[in-house]
Amino acid sequence: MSPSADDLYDPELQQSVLLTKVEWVKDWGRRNALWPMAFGLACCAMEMMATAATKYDLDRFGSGVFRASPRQSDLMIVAGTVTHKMAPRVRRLYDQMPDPKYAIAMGACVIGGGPYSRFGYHVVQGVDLVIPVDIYVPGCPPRPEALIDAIRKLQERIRVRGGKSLPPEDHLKNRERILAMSAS
Amino acid sequence: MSEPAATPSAPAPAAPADPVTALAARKLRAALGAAVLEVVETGRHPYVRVAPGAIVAAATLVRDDPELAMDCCHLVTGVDWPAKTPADGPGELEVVYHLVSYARRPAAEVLRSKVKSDNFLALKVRVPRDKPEVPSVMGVWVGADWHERETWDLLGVRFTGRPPLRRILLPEDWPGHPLRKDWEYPVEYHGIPIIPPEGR
Amino acid sequence: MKELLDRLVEGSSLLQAVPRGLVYTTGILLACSGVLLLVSLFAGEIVWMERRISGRMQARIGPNRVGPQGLLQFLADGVKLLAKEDVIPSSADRGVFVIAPYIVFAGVFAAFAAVPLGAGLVPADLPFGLFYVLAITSVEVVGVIMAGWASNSKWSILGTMREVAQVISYEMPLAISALTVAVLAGTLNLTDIVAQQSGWVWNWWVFRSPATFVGFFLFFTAALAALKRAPFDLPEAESELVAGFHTEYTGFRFAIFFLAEYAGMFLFALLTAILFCGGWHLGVPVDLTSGLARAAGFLVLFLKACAFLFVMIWVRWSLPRYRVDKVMYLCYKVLLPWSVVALVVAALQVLLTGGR
Amino acid sequence: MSGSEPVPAVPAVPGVVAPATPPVVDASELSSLVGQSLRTEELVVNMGPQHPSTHGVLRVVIKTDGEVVTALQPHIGNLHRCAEKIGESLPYYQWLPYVDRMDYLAAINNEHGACLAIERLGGIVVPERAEYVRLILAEVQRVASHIFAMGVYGLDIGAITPFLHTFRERERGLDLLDHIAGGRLLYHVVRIGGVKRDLSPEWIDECHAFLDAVERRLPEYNALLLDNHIFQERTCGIGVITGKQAVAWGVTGPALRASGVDWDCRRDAPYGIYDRFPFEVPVAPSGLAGTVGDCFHRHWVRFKEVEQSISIVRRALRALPPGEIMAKLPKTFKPPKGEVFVRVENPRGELAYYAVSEGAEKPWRMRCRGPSFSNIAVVTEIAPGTLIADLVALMGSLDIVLGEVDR
Repeated sequence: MSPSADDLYDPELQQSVLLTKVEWVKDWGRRNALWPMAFGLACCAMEMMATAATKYDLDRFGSGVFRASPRQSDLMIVAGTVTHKMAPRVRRLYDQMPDPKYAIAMGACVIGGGPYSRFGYHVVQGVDLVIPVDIYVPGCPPRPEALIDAIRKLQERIRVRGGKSLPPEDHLKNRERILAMSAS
Repeated sequence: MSEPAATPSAPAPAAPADPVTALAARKLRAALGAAVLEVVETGRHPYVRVAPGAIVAAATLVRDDPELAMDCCHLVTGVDWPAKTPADGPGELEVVYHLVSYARRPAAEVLRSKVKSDNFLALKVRVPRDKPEVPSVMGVWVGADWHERETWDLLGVRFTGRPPLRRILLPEDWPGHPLRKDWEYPVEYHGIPIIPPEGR
Repeated sequence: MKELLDRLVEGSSLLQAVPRGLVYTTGILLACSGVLLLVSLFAGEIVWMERRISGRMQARIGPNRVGPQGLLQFLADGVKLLAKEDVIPSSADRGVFVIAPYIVFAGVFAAFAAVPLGAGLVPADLPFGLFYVLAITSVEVVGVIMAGWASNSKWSILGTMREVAQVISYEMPLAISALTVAVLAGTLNLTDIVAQQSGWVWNWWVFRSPATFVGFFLFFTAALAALKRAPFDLPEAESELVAGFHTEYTGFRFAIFFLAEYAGMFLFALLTAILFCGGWHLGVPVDLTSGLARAAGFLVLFLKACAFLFVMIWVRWSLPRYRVDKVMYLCYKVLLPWSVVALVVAALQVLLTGGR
Repeated sequence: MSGSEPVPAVPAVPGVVAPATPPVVDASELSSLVGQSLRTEELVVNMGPQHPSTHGVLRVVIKTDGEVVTALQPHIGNLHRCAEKIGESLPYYQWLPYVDRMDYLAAINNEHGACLAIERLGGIVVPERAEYVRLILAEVQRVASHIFAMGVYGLDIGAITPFLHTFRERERGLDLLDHIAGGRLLYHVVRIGGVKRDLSPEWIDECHAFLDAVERRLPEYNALLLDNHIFQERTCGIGVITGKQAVAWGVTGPALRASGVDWDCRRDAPYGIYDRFPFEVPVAPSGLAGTVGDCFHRHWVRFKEVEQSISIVRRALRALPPGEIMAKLPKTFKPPKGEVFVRVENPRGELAYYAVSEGAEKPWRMRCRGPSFSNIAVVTEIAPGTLIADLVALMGSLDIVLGEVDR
């Protein structure tokens, strides 16, 4: 859960026009300049490229600047299957991104292992076991329209709930859940 | 599966013998004698099975022979044949070499006659499951390197006489060889929980 | 600048009470901030221009949601970069890492001090303006070396090595081809160079002599390379070196690099217009002394610069990238000899015709 | 970046522990690659798994002397999705969607191969019309895949616009397949015993329009890439794979033909009904520029294959017979005991399936040979001595898909 503005500031402080205005301007910038990391894992990466390319043109929303360096990106679109070999690297890339940062889990594999969740021994059953995830996009692979919708949703979320990124340990609660499931 | 593999029970009547396999079998028998353990010349997947110790000699022969000229190792793979009952011993691991010849051009009449595998040959080797050691053919076809590493990674066939085998697909500390029939799913890998197949 | 301030002080009794030094300092500071603001804003707008033009070239649209036609996109980008976390890698050389962007920034922005934006619209009308501009932009390389070295990242180092080799090499053809104009004009003062190009279009330096005609193309090509624009964008070649020397930079510091890059584009587009294409002269003989005409002159210069910016963008999005050794080949075996030839021809022309 | 070694220590996040990675460079392996010429002051650069030009999650450890690559070691497996284990664990019918996901740029070709293998195993005869539909879809997919590869190669070389231009036409191809299969990228439309959906007359018209569009655009792509001076400087004579090396390493597909080996599975070991559509197999030398086996020729072969595929599809659309599109199959499909090895020509090279049946509902062993697996292995021999920029050009020209390398 991302802390909303109510959790962050006491009500009196929130009355302060200046502070809320500054926060508003910051969030306006954040949501209109979500630079994704050029980070593709598998099939969904092709659809991510299609989203950025001719027909769908993610650049319209200011999100077309795909940065190769995680240091300069705000948004990690985890597109494709995360494997156990790749998981620590995904985490590391996420850690290398500067705050505030967001993650979109694109595709069934990233959400919960997808078609590979049952017999795919090497597939992580959901990237939210590794990094905190803001938005989930189902599909195998999701259509570009779905990814655009996810980015719009993320923008809306930043507008409504502020631009703070999720706490870095957010993924641990999913781990607890899965461990409980396995134990039962 | 320790008995020699029967001709596949094809619905069509017995297909004609595969010319390449027949030729290779003749030449291999002449050169290696008793090391040629089994020859299947008909059916969908003709092959020649040789003793594990003779695989490098057989590979060199089929590569260097001008009539066969199998200059490319298309695929090296393995099949796990565990014993059906514990009394049958440890079972066997089979390594299959699929070879292709680019030097041996398929003649036009061969193509018309619908024999579609004119430049293709399969060699097989069987080793016991508890001591799966096969001499490497990397010296014969350099392209076999990664295929052998993958076979080691997923099936645990140890190839000898080559640069040290390292896992290629899975992480170095992965438990076991997943394509073995008796391999069990881990419950956790480096802190990331794995729900077993039964749980999903 | 000094005359302007003197006139201002004489006109106002309030200002006469203030010490003259303070007036000068404040005036200079105000002028500098004005130029800084103007250039920064325009550099941001170039980013927008680039994204929209590339969109057109690629059958896309480009940013069009933030503000009218996406005009405020660069502001959103800027605000976001300012609000980002400032990461300094633990293995980086902190001090150098922090200073480097400012040096790059200063190198580019200091050059604007001597670039006239219109008749009399120049913060410091240096008699050796051209020399100053070419010299001060070289400082940028120092900043890049510092950035690449201090990042302690391998991609940064590789990018820096490429950048230094490339930019230092290309400064030679750049300066020599600019000298063709200086030799023929007989001055290094940019305002004077523009003043000599008044009147009809054929008075522009690019059309006045074969030497400057060749020099124009050499200058523009070398400027592309000095700016690290495609096809010479090796130092930050994304498909090879991730992001080159600024791989490890985040947020505000990265924004400064970004801004400096685009301000550099604007600078060289202006310089090309000033040196070769008549500056603020329209190409028809009109009087430019009145106040309104001065403003129109500024607009003319601006539009010319935009035309060159468009060519830069056009080239960038059309061509593949050169390889590092081919870039060096192009510099030392093509551009440099030709620019020397152009300079010699210009010098001979001065000798034979007595300067005019 | 994963690419840059010195990064701040990752805060210890409970729950995610990095596995003990092997030493980045195996000294013995590297010295065997470069002989005795190892010098001091060489830079070990870790390229990938997140790097713009590794086409996914390939990780290449390169040793560089300045900009010159002295040795390199590709590390694969970051996308190992256990397709073979899944193949053993599921009935034959259910494995097909996984086949799509191996080479996600050429799903139809993959399905085609897998279906051929399983059909040959079970002795199923596919209706005539289904064979035609398969061929048409496979070739449309090949066109889409090849123009995508051409565009992405431009991206590797540093030209961004060709990529978006090819994407425009590729989108039309994807729309075509979308209309048939209901998915843009992964289709599962070629099924065991036939195809799922039939081609409608409207679809055929659309397909003609798509082919015309691609044909019209090909000169434009060439103006941007193949005929471009800088492109030629970047690719001619770079990353030369000789015919002998290509054969020894098991390189297949356009890369093999670019090395001058005249072999195309569709013509020389025909499957399906490819023998009814004779076509010209493009083989280097092109007579344009460069040396045989270089990056330029790999790109050129792709471009030529697009032309050939367009002609095949046109002829097939004209000859399309009426009839059934699906053979009658039992609910539970149990092929007889036996094994089969099938090769098909995927846009990236020769895709092979080796299936072993024990007469059960599930296969005993399902092995897939991804062409990119062998194609990328050759880099270890070719790349030393080139520049980093050339390495990018070389890997891009091989057009690998990591889903297929790792499976």
